[in-house]
Amino acid sequence: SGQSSVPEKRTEFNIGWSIYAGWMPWPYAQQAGIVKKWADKYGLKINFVQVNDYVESVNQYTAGKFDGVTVTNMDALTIPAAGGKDTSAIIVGDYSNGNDGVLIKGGDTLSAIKGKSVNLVELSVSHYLLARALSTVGMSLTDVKTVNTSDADIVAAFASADSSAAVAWNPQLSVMKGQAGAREVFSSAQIPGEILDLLVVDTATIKANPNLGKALAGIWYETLALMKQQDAKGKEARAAMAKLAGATPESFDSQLSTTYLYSDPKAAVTATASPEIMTNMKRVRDFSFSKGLFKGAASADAVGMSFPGNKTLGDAQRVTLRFDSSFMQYAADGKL
Amino acid sequence: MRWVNRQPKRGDRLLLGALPIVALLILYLVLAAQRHTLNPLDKILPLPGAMVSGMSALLLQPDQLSGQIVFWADTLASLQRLGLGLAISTLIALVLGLVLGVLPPVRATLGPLVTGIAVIPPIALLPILFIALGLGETAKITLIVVGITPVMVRDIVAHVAALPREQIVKAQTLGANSWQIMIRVALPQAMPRLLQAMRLALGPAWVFLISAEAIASDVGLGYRIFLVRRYLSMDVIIPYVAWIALLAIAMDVALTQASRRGFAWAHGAAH
Amino acid sequence: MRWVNRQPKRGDRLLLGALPIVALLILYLVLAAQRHTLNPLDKILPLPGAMVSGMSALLLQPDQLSGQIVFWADTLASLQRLGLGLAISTLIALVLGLVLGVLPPVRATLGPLVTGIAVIPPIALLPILFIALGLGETAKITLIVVGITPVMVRDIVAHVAALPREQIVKAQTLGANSWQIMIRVALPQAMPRLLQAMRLALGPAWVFLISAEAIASDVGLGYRIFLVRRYLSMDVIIPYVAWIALLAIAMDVALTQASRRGFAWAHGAAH
Amino acid sequence: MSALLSLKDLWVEYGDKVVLERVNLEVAAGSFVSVVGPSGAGKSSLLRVVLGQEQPTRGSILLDGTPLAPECGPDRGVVFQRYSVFPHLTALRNVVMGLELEQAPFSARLFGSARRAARDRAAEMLGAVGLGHSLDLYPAEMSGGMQQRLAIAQALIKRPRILLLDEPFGALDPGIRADMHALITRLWRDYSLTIIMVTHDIKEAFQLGTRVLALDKRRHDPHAPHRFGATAVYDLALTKREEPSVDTGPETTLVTREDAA
Amino acid sequence: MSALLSLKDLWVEYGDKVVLERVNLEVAAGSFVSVVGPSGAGKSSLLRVVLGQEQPTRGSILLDGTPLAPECGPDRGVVFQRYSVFPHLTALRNVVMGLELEQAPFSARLFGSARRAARDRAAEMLGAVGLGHSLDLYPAEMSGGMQQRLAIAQALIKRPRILLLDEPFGALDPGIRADMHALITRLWRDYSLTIIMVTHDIKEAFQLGTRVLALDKRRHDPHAPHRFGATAVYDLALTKREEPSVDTGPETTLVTREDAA
Ligand SMILES: Nc1ncnc2c1ncn2[C@@H]1O[C@H](COP(=O)(O)OP(=O)(O)OP(=O)(O)O)[C@@H](O)[C@H]1O
Ligand SMILES: Nc1ncnc2c1ncn2[C@@H]1O[C@H](COP(=O)(O)OP(=O)(O)OP(=O)(O)O)[C@@H](O)[C@H]1O
Ligand SMILES: [Mg+2]
Ligand SMILES: [Mg+2]
Repeated sequence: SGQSSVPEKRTEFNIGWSIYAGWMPWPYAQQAGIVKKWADKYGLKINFVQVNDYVESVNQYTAGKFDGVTVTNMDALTIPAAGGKDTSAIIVGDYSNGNDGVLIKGGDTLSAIKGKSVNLVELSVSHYLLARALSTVGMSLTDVKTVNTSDADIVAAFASADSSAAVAWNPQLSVMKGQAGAREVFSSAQIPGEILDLLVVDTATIKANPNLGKALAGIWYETLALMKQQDAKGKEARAAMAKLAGATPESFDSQLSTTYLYSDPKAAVTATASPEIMTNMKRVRDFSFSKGLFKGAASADAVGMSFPGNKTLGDAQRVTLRFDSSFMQYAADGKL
Repeated sequence: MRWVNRQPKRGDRLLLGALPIVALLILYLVLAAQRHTLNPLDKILPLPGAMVSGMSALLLQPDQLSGQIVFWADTLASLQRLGLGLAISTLIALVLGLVLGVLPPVRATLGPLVTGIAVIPPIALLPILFIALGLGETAKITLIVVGITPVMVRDIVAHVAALPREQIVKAQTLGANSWQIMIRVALPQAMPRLLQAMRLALGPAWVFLISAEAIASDVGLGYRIFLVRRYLSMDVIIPYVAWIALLAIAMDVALTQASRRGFAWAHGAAH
Repeated sequence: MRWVNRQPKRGDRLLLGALPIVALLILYLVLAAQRHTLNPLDKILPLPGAMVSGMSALLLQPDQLSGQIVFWADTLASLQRLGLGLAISTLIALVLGLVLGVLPPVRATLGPLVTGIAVIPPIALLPILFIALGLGETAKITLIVVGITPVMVRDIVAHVAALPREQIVKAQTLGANSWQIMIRVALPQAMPRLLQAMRLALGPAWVFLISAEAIASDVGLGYRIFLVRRYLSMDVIIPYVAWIALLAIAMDVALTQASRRGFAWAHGAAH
Repeated sequence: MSALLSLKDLWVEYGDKVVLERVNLEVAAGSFVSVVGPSGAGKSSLLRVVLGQEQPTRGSILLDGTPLAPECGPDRGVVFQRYSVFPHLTALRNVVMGLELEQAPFSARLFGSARRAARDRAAEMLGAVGLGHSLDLYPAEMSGGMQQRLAIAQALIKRPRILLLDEPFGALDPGIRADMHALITRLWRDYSLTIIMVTHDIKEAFQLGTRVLALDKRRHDPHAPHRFGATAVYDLALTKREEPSVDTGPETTLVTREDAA
Repeated sequence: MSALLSLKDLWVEYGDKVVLERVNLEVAAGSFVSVVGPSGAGKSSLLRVVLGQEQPTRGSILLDGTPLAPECGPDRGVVFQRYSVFPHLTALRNVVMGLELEQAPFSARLFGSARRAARDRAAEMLGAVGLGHSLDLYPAEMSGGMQQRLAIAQALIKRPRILLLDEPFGALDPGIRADMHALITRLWRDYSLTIIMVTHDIKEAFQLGTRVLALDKRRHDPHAPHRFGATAVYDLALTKREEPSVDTGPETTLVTREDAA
């Protein structure tokens, strides 16, 4: 399997996932038998493997241990794609609509952040969010001091008296917001669509096994439909997801409220084909390049991206991140 | 009577030993109560009541998927990993400790390598470890083994190499070859030290277990601690840590007893 | 000649010791070359060229913000933390080791507490550490200290408590009180063991340092490793880990030399 | 003659093995008691108990009429059978240590002229035991006999009231042994020490001692030899006709006293 | 008389300290060499060199005419001055060990009848040294003299061609010592061993030995005593008139030979 393999037909696949509001449908689908149902339909076996550490799950995918992984758009670009692994984003699941935020203690506005040291996971979407936030008030990253803080420890770190500002995502964000004196001064709701949560798979694998994409799309939209129901069944599904995430149902619901889920495949297809996604990816890409994440590349164009309708960004000869809406399209057309 | 000569009696020893631990518990309660008067919602130092309710879900409700009680499932999974890791490390430490300790050429050849491995922080190489071994049990157990074995090996090597030269000479005059010296002279005398090395390795072993479970796992004491850490659920973390400490202390006592029972000659004070 | 009697000469020892390390390096190169023929962009096992270019930015270009060479700034910051942590731990281990080792009532009182602390994985209680000590250097150094001290203390206590009873008796017949026994009999004989304990603690100390730097930091070898781990930059991680190993081995050698120079009586073979 | 040390109905047992049983003994101040007896009889055990290193299972020990504190102290010096000196100190420092401990309770080290004086005294004592040229050797660099003499020097420099010697001259050649006999006799006389010495050399026992004590089992169960312990089976007081002359051996008269048990 | 062992121009030095210088010695097969000399002269060093535990700084050692391999082996048995036995084995197992090592090269343990036979032989040997009732004691539970006898039993059971004894009877009382003399003489005669024994007891040296060797410094620099080493200053061959009788002491004639150096 993995990046080195010649395309081959296979029937068993491993998908890595980690805990995040927008990705909880996957493990729930596995638990509820939805995965098995769709996999059986296409004669496949799909294993969803939990990785507690998000970065490790992406690294494992990059190293070829997983056929697919749940990942943000920025990390998909900077880890596998920049590393030369041809990757296809086949499901654009949601965008963060407040799930990421900038918090400060002892201040009401974002400008109060000037000169503070900010705890965040460096080089992650938090870093990007901070850069975007600062640009809205005419500041840049040089106006603050960033302190790399692991996502597992950021809640406790922010609780310490030493920390006066932080950038985090949910579920940590929601706990941190609850701390005395903490205030959210910027959130991803102010930059909708720039932080996308995806399911990506190895391009060669999906080319050789299109049924995998169909099954995954089937799983995803059936699960989303179920969890969107405002009845007892929907509630039960969400409660199960909360439990899988180690959260209470209430806190999970509040996390969902700041997640814009593309539960309608048509909307997802439209978003993936829209010009905004290219604008957003260009922003993300330029930020990543400026932070040195395209190892040794001479320009931000070194890593090529492609979008539906044969549009490309960057080096068209070296496209390694492909937004592929064909499977979402099948779902939209009801052809699964 | 000089303090160096005061040997507390068995009962007194237990009492004395309990003293500072009870004092610490009381200190915790006072601090927690203080924080709660300031902020009744404080999550950092939960009161016992909060811990009870925090734990009750994990202790009483079986998991929907597996039907198991989460707490026991975590304990079992972690103990299995720890036990396997510790067993493998001990075996390696014994074999390498004897071979390196008794045979100078082997020590010269492999000693520097062991030192090198001992000082490389395994968690820095986690990506390679997980990529080489996958995310399953193997990788977790390997992390424990890689983490604690080198220190144990070096400890046993030093102990065996420091056996009185007379004993090695004596064994040879009795006709022993290198192999026989290893199994009849070095092995039995290394055993009490090995148990002591296991005791000292218990702490680090738990650290590595928890690190491994923090990264890739879906059950285990360390997994649970890292899972709820996202919500700063100290009401679960503290009981879990206390439970880990309790398990570790039980193992420590068992190892001490094993050493006293099995190798009385090493414990009786000679004169 | 039996293997147990073969004492390799100094030159041969160096050669023998280098052998397995060179073999490992060659193995790495072969594996890396293999992976690169399959996928020229492989990131997992970078070739030396990639490491050189990966490191060159860190080694040659000063950081825009601080104006320092990143690599040296990282090294300096980490060594400072490690040095401080190790120094504090050693001091605590020596003092507690002597007091607990020589005075049975103190051992009975504090021994169980030390065991308890030794087996509690400190990384599980980080939140409490942060609240108590903040996020700065103090917390990082404390993590190292909490991580390595208990093992060192227990090691020294065991060593001191195992000093021949005759020596303690003899010292008392020469008029020694408990304090004098501690500083004139136990202290000097604990010193070589202390250096040995420091050597064994080096590995774990780096582990805790890196863990601490992974948690909240903006400079340091562990910080850099965890930062670039996000992007699987093994071309930086591997040189950094090699550098850590080199530093640690240098410290190990220095400690061994210090022990040989300062405490020759403990190393010469008695007969 | 006041009893400096008296043992009353003393038993020493290890587990169910009886080593000493019903030992009753009065040691007068200034006496030189030689203890003889077969190997394994319990001679060293007796010394350990008097030293305070071990507690008797039954019975009591009185020093100057008051029960002995169950610990050792500077009033009782010792040379162990397996002569043990401090391995981390040179010969000179091993001997100086006793003076330092006494004079510097806190630092346990001497400086300046006190230090020089202590070193001189220690060097003199080492000279007396024939180690004048080995001041800077560590015990590991010494021969067996040299270590034994070092242990003797270490014990003698403190001039303890009671000196317990466990086969102190066992590893010495006749020439040096004679020197040591002279030395110990002189110190015993000059500082009126009380000495209890275990020896296997009967001649030495009679030559040096004012009293010879033989430890042995009185009863013997061939099937369970551990059932019965040893006790003092002979206790001979020697009245020396003249000052003991070390070179020619003493001329003594034997006064067999009542069996001590 | 063939020279079983010959030392040629042997020097032993520790750093700049000369311990033995120019030692030349031929030991015939079947002889019993007693070595005497002052403490620190280098007697133990000589034994260590012959044993193969240490290498001489200069000179060579030939065994049966061929240079000695620089390691020890079962052809040479030893009882160290500080009698060392294996602390983790009981008395019986300490002695059985020699038989096990020989008969079971791989497992180093015996089973079944071989085991019983070995235990019987070991128990018999322990009985001969007077430890018949202490088979199951660990060394730490034994008195000094008992440990020494255990070390002797351990060495004797192997009946090595050359037996090196360093003050083997130093910690024994006269009664047991006489038994041990008889035992060693019997084994020496029955198995025609070659024995080199260091002792401080001149009477013992003459009583047991067929040859007495005195080690001492020939030259002496009072300011730098380490400058000169010891060598064989006397070498007496004893022609025993009759079989040595242990109880009464031997009657010997002394044949002073040319100085060995
Ligand atoms: N490791 C060493 N370093 C320096 N000198 C040493 C060392 N080992 C032994 N010596 C010296 O070698 C000399 C001879 O020692 P050896 O043990 O052979 O004497 P010996 O004749 O057996 O004396 P004894 O009758 O007291 O046992 C001694 O003077 C001793 O100081
Ligand atoms: N820890 C112990 N456990 C069991 N028995 C012991 C222990 N220590 C000593 N003994 C026994 O006590 C007895 C007396 O020992 P001790 O050392 O007093 O003898 P000793 O008269 O000094 O003999 P030696 O002349 O051989 O030195 C011995 O039989 C020994 O086996
Ligand atoms: Mg004794
Ligand atoms: Mg000697």
